[in-house]
Amino acid sequence: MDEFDNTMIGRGRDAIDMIVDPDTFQENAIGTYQCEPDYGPCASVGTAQLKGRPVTIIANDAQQFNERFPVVFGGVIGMEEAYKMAMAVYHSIEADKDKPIAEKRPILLIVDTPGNGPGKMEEIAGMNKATGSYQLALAEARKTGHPVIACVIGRAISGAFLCHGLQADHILALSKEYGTMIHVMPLTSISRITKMDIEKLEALSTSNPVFAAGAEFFYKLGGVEEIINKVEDMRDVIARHVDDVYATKAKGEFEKLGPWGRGLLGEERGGRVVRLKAMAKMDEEFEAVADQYLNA
Amino acid sequence: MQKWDELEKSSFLDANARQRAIGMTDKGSFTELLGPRDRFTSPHLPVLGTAVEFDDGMVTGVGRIGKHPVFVISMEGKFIGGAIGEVNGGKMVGTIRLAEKAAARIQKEHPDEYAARRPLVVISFETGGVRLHEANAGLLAHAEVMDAFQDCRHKLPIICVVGSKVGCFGGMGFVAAATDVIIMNEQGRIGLTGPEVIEQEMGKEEFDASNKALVYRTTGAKQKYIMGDCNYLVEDTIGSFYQAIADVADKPMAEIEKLRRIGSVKLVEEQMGLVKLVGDMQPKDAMDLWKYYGNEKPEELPELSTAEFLKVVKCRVRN
Amino acid sequence: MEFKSTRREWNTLQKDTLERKSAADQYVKEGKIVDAKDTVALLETVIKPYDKVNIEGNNQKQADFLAKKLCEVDPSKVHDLHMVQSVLTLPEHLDVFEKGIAKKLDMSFSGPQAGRIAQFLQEKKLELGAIHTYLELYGRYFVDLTPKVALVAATMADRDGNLFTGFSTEDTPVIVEATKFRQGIVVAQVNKIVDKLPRVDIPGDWVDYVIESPKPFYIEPLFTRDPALITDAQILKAMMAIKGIYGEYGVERLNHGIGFDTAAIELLLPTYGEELGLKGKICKHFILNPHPTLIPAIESGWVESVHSFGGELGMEDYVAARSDVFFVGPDGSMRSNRAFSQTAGHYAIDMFIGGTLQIDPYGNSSTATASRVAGFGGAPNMGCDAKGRRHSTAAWLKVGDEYALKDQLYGPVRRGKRLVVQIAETFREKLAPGFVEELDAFALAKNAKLPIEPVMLYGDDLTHIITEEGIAYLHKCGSMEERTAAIRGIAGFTEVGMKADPKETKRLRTAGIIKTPDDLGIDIGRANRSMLAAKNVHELVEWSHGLYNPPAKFRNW
Amino acid sequence: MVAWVVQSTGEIQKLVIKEEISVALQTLNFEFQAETPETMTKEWSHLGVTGSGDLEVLMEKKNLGGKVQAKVVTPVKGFDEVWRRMLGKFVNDCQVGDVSIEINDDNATPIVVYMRLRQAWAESSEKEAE
Repeated sequence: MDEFDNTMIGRGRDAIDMIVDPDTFQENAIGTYQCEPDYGPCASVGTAQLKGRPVTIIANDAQQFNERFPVVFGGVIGMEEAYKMAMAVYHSIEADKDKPIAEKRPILLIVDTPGNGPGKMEEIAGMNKATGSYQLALAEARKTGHPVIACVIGRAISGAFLCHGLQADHILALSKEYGTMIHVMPLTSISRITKMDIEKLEALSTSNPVFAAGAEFFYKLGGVEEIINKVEDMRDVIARHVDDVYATKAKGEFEKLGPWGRGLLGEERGGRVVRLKAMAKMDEEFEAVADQYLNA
Repeated sequence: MQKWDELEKSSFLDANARQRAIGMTDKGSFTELLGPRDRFTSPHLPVLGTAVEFDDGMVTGVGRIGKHPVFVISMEGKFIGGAIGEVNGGKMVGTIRLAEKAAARIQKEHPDEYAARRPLVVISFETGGVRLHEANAGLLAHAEVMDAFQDCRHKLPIICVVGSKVGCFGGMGFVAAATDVIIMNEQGRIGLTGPEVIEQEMGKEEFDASNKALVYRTTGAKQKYIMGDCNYLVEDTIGSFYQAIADVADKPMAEIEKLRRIGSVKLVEEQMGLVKLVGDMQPKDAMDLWKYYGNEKPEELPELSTAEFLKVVKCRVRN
Repeated sequence: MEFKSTRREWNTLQKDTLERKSAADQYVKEGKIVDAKDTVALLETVIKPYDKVNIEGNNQKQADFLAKKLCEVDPSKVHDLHMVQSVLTLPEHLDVFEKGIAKKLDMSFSGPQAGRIAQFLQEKKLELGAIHTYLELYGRYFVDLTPKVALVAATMADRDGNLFTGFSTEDTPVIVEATKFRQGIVVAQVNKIVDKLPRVDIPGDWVDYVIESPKPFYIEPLFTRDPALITDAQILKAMMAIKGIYGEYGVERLNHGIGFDTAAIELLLPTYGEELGLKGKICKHFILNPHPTLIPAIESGWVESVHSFGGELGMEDYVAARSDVFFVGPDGSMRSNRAFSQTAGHYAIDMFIGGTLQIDPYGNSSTATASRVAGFGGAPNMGCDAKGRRHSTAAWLKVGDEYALKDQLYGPVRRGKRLVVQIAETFREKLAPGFVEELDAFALAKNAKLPIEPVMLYGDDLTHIITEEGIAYLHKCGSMEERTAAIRGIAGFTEVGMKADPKETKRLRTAGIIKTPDDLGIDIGRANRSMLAAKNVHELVEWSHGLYNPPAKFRNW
Repeated sequence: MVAWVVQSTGEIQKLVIKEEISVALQTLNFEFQAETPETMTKEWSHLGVTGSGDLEVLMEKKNLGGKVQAKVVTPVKGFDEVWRRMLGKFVNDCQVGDVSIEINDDNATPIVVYMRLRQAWAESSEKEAE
């Protein structure tokens, strides 16, 4: 990563410090819940203050490795990490369950992960359940009223991004000058599989962002709400989005947020235009026969 | 198209997505939505020189089991490995949303009969996850599906069916895990990382992807059943899947909730217990766990027929 | 008349061997046992530059440990070897050339290493003697290509060097016999050294050293075809074969080439064959490896005997339990033998049927591609009319009676002809044409400087071609012109087929030289997977009553 | 891919050939007229999957004055004539008329095309399912 002097890759903990109010991050503590200190070491969770408001922090820690699960290091989300992240979310919900939406604590995801644990033990025990449970927890928190903001500071790769990022209300990303990577697969792999020249693929990706790697393409698809051009701005931009999301939820406009909201945004930005037409046509076709299924 | 009665007797594994969709609902009840005649092909494949399909590799529609409307999503593994792109991803999300809206309407129009008329979503997974030709759109669609699942929670059951050659991997692996009920035949597989990638990451000595017996022991239906991750292990006929679905259709939601593996603090704690066991035990092979759960001769389990297996197998006990 | 007597020593070969052996005594532990760790030293001692050396390479079992160790010898001590071996499968078989240990090669089949052979020829790392059929190469072992040192593989040995080759005997007897009785040296790698062998396949007197290899020898389930991958088009061709050839000629004794086409035929015997009433009339005696896809036909009583070139992984218990059908030793395990099976395949069968890559308008067929020196293995031994054959059978006579050239070639005497059948789809996967105006074998001959094009089956031996378009009964053609027209008539939309004259094709149909599925009364609509007696490997296991134990890579449970 | 090529000098040269850059899918359109055409009984029918080496066929009844229109979408280049002949053979063998045929192909061999067309035709002509 020499080419990016100021990259945030591998610096999840630094990012926490740069974002939250100074010296407010209490690791492993969420409400009354206390996470075991050495559990899921490649994820860092806890509570901090953001502009005087408590927030739940869920970040990758690429400097650690999990000695029980040898494929989990460098920011990989293993089973322990995913369940730890899920618990952080569930206990945030629990802590604020009696509070109105305006007081439900924001959940901030600091994203720098290359993937899910690709190991044999992971498959035997069911890695899919671990990442799945974290996503369900985030979806529940979001629908309960917690603002969930993801900020991609480094790598947001494929399934790991799905798990840690794509269930947020809003997704933000540092610009590509920071070496930020958002993709399912690098263009080189796509080139190998489709047997197409990388130059041609690059040319195609400018007009169609659907397979290209990079935050700017996700932006066009509605997958990234806003790109943060200066790392110093992270804190303010995140805080602004927290306010935006509170306001939207206060109006009950949940559908403008989260994955569904990103679909609408994608269409607005001209990135994914066929899916909504397809769904509208499905609705229409169902309506024509609905009676025989709903009132049989 | 084959007659429904013949479909019920035929192999789920060998069937195509449309045959499965028709056969998982009552005779003559299935209406395809956004079928081939709508010609909603992927707009992204042609520029990459890749063949298209009129239904974009996914059959979606609605049928009935008794009075229950059944919203069906059936993936076609023969088309680009069943991978998810913009259009078929949209079809998947659209179908789940239709089910949720239908549930609301039935609540309103037939409040007394909701249990008998409660809709269900049935998803036959046959996919490796994201379609790389339109990877970004495919990825975003996965998140939308999880979002839509959460909206259906406690209202109507989402049933995962895996009985195909491709199995269910990649991002769709955790989508499957997030459903209420999982039904598999012996040939079904669910996982996150495919065997080739594990081999690449860990070396052939640790995991030989060409050793299919090993692959099935790791992610196959019998393993999932022992681990409590598969609720119904059925014979490989479309009719067996239909029967299992019909069984779920009439169960109260509270009972269906008990079939889940993730989705609440309690369930996550339960899974954390399993992860602790695995971390302590460091199993080299799924059979180590089978033995731990009381199967004296784990090596014999793969050889048993489904019926024999169900008779003798000892599974992880869930609280 | 004056007789000139030569004054020379008459036992130099023996002396040389004894010298080498006494130098190698230091490595012998007990009886004939050498420790695996001393293998390289042993080989450096008993092998001298320019020796003819055989590494046992079979279709299945491989002397893989010895092959690996031969690559580790010091090329300054051991070099310019002349490798004489039937099959080159392992990378090590070519590495010895790369490392300068070996120079010359005589072989039969190279499979996965075919590309490298072409490359090495070009780079002059390797001199090619000749590409043989198995029987030719075995023959030459006893004429001018006798190995000085043979590195063979067996399942077990005892301390005295007796070998148990068990299920996969394959080439071992012919290699050892040639080597040992011309004063050579035989080194055997075995999976296990035991006190008592189940049976003796090679007497210990013929073996000089045995080495227990750290891992069992590598074995490939080469003849296993998963029924789940059989296509409708293959089923159509199989129906055509059974009705238009097997049934038509009453073929009782035969060999099946490897591939999905023949696997489909095997799986249609208990269904379509039964429906046609052919049970007991066809497919009674096979010269064939134990194909798992033959299990349903055996179990439903079609097959009386099977003799095998080699074993097939997973079929051990099934074969042992069917000793009425297979050739099984007193110990209960099968005895295969490629030399005998090839002999039987050459003389004692009435039909060979197999696939190919390319057929030209003359009926020559070849599996060669321009950049791969692959060889033929044993197909040409069976895929030809055995000119020395003197016994008759009904099928053989019927083809002979139909043979259009018989009067011109041998007048009024009655003589039969072997059925030699190629089964091919006009286009293979990725739309590679199965019919071409010029075989790639021509380009290969030029590229690799071969004296003759590597043709697998010659046009004059070929009696039938089956494609999805129809069957061409080539032996009924009276001239090259007619034969070419018949081939074009079934070559579909390939460049060869596009040149067909529809009128001529129609005439050939009337004359019974071409028969389409319609002509044969076969409904294309019935050609689907529901015709198969077993649709997947699991069903083969069921047919076998659990005796077939498929290798892990063929399982989906 | 790597290939071996013989030069005029007899030398063999190793050539590294770049895979042909695939461009967009291509669409082929054909029209056929059988001698005594009959149309299908159903309004439309669909069969098959665009799997590797396979194809899907959509047939629709359409008033075309007895003609057949066919549209093929395929990634394979250079087989236009094969498609024309194969579809022509099908139309002629089955005497098809007033039908629009649409095919999505992924490298199907001619026999697979022909078998699928025959199956689709048989299905489109059978009585409505129960």
